[in-house]
Amino acid sequence: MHDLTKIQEIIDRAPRSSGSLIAVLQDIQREFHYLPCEALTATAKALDVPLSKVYSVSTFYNAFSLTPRGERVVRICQGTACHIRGADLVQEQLESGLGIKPGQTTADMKFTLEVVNCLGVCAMAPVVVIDDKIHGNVRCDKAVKLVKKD
Amino acid sequence: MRIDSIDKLSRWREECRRTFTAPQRKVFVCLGEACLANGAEEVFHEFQKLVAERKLSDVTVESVTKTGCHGFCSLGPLVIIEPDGTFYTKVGKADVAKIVDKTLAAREVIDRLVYVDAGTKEKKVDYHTIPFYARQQRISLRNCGAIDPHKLVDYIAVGGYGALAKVLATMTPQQVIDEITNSRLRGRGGAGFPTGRKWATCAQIEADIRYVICNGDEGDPGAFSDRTTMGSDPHSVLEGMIICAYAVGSPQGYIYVREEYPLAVVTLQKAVDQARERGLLGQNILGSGLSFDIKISRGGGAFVCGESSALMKSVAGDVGEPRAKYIRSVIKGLHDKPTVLNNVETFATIPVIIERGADWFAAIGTKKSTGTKVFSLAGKITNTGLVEVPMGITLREIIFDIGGGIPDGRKFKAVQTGGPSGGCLPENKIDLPVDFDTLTEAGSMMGSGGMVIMDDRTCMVEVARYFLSFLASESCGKCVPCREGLYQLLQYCIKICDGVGTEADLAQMEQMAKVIQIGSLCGLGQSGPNPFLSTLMYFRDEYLAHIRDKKCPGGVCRKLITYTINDECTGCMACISVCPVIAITGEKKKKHIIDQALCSRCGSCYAVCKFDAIDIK
Amino acid sequence: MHLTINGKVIKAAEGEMLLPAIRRQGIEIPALCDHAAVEPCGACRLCMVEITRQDWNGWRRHVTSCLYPVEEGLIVSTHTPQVLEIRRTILDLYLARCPNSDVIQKMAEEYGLTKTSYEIIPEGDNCIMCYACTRICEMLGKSAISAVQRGHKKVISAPFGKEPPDCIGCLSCAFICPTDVIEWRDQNGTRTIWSRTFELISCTACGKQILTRDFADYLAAKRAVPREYFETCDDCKRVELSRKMGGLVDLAKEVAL
Amino acid sequence: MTYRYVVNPDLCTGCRTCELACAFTHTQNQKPGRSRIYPIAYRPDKFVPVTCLQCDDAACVKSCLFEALKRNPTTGAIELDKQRCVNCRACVAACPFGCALIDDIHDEVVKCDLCGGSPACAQFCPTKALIYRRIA
Repeated sequence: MHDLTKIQEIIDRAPRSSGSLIAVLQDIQREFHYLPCEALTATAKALDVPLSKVYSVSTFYNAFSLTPRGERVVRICQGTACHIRGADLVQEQLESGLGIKPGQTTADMKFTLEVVNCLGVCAMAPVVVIDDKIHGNVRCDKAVKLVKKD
Repeated sequence: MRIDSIDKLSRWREECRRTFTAPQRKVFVCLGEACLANGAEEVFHEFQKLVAERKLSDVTVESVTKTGCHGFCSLGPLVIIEPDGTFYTKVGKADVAKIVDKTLAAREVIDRLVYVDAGTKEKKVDYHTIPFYARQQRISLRNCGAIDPHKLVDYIAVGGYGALAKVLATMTPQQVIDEITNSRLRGRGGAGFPTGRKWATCAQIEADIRYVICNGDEGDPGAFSDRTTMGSDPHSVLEGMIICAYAVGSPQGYIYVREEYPLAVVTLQKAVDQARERGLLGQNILGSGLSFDIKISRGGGAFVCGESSALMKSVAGDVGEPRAKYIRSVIKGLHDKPTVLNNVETFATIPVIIERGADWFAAIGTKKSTGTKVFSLAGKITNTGLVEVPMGITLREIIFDIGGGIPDGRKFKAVQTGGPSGGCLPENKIDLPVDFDTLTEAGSMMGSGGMVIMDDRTCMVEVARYFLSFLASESCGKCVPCREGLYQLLQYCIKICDGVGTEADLAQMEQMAKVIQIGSLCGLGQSGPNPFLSTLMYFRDEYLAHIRDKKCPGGVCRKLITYTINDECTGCMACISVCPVIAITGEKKKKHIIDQALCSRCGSCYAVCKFDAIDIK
Repeated sequence: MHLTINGKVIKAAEGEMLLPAIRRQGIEIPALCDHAAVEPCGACRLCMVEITRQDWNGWRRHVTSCLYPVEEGLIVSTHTPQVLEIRRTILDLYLARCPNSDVIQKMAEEYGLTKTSYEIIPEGDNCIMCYACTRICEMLGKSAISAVQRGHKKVISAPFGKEPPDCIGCLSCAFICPTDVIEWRDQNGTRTIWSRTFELISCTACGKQILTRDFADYLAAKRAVPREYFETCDDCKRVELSRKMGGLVDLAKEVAL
Repeated sequence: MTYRYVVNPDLCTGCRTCELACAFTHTQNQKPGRSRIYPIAYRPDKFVPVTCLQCDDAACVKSCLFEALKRNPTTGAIELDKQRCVNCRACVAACPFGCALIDDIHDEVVKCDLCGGSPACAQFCPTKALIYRRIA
């Protein structure tokens, strides 16, 4: 079970209107690295928004995840520039190195692999972001080492 | 201290200017995203530490300034020493002591850190002489890399909020609209709608409230100019929005920023707080009676939210599904109220137009596309980064003169402009002038200014596949042509990449592409087939090579290529260690062999080989 | 206000959309997501027509008639070759997604299609994503179900794919669905829909069941319909009425005597 | 001009002509509809023709969440807009007199609409137990 008071605290910070929905979900996502079911229910109630809408919003936007994520989130950029400069190879190496596909989390809950569309750091393509640290010019043979080392 | 009159602002500006220009010499450390990722933060702290220790006569701790993105992202971390313009590239923490002791203390240039032109091998110390900078004319990016984005005083020192003061003191809302209309500024978000006309329409509609929204949802992969502006010069965006609010009569504005740009979100929020504290936002701005406030609205990561009606739904906290815009959003926008939506670059340009006049601005660029445009250069190009150039400049000038051409001695093949909604232009279109109409006529578009350059090792069919797969997964799913059509188009494209496509498929694809263009509800679907249609228009032979000859001329499509090892192989084992399917065998210092039955054709070996020993056929 | 539809000048009311104005002329236009009870949404794109105006100098555009308000002087063509091609392609795409839907098959046949030219989508069912169900649910004030995910993966679902807490079992979604894809079942005094089971109110006199307790409670609360009205079925209420009226007749006679 | 639909149970013989008239008037696709009127025996030989009373503060109108039931200002009848009706049956359950009905043949909800101003039941009633007359 999650810290319901923490969830409530986050909700209470935002104005009580349906317009705050995305912002509240983003804050919850930032705190828990995913959106726990009870958080969605609490948000719906507090902002007086139908639960179905909260669920729609949380499945529509890429920023939200409804399943718990690993300790470390590895995001591989698949923007055009990264794609042209071999992001596919890096992704494959990471997939085989971690044994998971994008969107999945390793069984030991250590790593989650995600694909993002563009982080705007195209000058350093291909780019891998581990937690919030950007790694540029990632060579496919170094990608797994990079993830496992730090 | 609240600045509650225009007089007070002038006095404060003098004060800011004195502080800003006090140090005789200044060290600017670029803290843009790319430089940051390469350790610019450490470089900055090292400078602060060492400068404090050394106690130089003309360089103090105040001289060390962190700035937003300077634009030349491929060479970061960048350090610029003014007023000489000394430009150091790829500066590491270890280099700082040397710079302080030699360049700062003894005015010696450190050769190793100086920019070397990739083509001519010429060294350039002063960045003003580097072609990448020399050919630019910076209006929207005027302060990027020149001020600390977190310091409002810096923005004030370089003349910030001067345009706002001018507007409030000397112009009526109608005069502001006229000035923007006369500048013939067109929206920088992509479609190029005349900004003045948009503002005028919004101001005319009877309504109890109007909104101003800044679109910072730079969703086009490969474009990063708005991120830079928001993160490096946030106040110019705010100033543009306040001027707009005055012109159309709006009390509330929103800036919609992508969550993928966390630094921009933080910087903008800080800027809004600072402006509010000083009375540049909120009630009775500069004592003029104008009240306007701005909220930052973070996007949730959906490309479709760059579309105006979807963006407005997202601002309102809803799923970003567009609506049919038979009634335009300037008339019925956010909460069904008249809304001006412009993008970051447009707003950042406004203050300059106001200060220097519509005629000055309209004289730049071409007749129908006035002013300058920021382009993000990325992909297979030597100088990746941001450039701002007058409209009408040719693609060749941007890519070869400013961008430094294609690296690794490879050949230019195509440039992709306008993001997923744009198109790919081939070499014979490279002398086209870059403006809204010419690009659209050529089957591409300006978009938000992304330019991804592709060399001869790029497969255009695969590029189309990439964009279709991007768009199919970013489609909101509301209307059928986009949801089902783009998906089916992608399936055909995959078939062709796999070498099992037919010419009949191609005909069917063209037919459905046209229906998707006409039949889709919003811009995403209507422009969704563009990457396919433009690659087909200019690279039909590549499609046919995949279909008829089962060959991928770019050497990319896995089912149509083979990797083999040639005699250049030194037996370094690098490829063996990287091969994910263990298809390469061999001993140290002996030529390796790829087992074609096992090879998955991923290209990892090719990517790591330092000796050009891997052939692709 | 006057506009021209397929060459004939017709009258229409300000604020009206094109689709009803066209249909009033007896012109058939296919539409799957259109329903009078809910706001138009433009999802199915089948009602597309071509429009132009005298002052557009030959420029034409295609719009969904369900969402385009009538305009003075508008010239509408409802069955141009291009319009027909758009409709045919859309139906073709639908056939790939919902190959087993009778409604789609019938419509597609009218446009000369017997089977799809595309690969059939394995995970497809008969849902055409017209949003009729979610719109009607929102309109009645519950929004128990919604469209989730996006793009090609978009489906209509209850929150978390589980029993929807806001559902009242009214069946409006199932009844409005043009392709009858929402499953429900009444048995042993209960109704099951969206995997949630509701208690049906049994007539106190005969046991006949019409609606769920939750629906009755909702109507009583929201629309101030006396709650006791729902306890008896329509058949028994008619008999009751006849008795009351008969009683009055008898009473009148007694008084007269 | 105002008309009123008047029922005189005393004259009703329970012949059910009204039912037939109603069903045939509401024929769709060559199939007669469900009758909106029923003579019901409240005693073995005594009948009352039961049909919609077009109540002033009608429960059916209140219960319809989609505004499909509206009063026709000319005839005074509460009419069902079939385009808007979703078939949710709220009105069937809500009507205190059981006069909104489910037509199983056409799978829809039906109620008396006074035939748009000339009710067939009254026209065909042989004993004038049902009359539709001008009152002003």
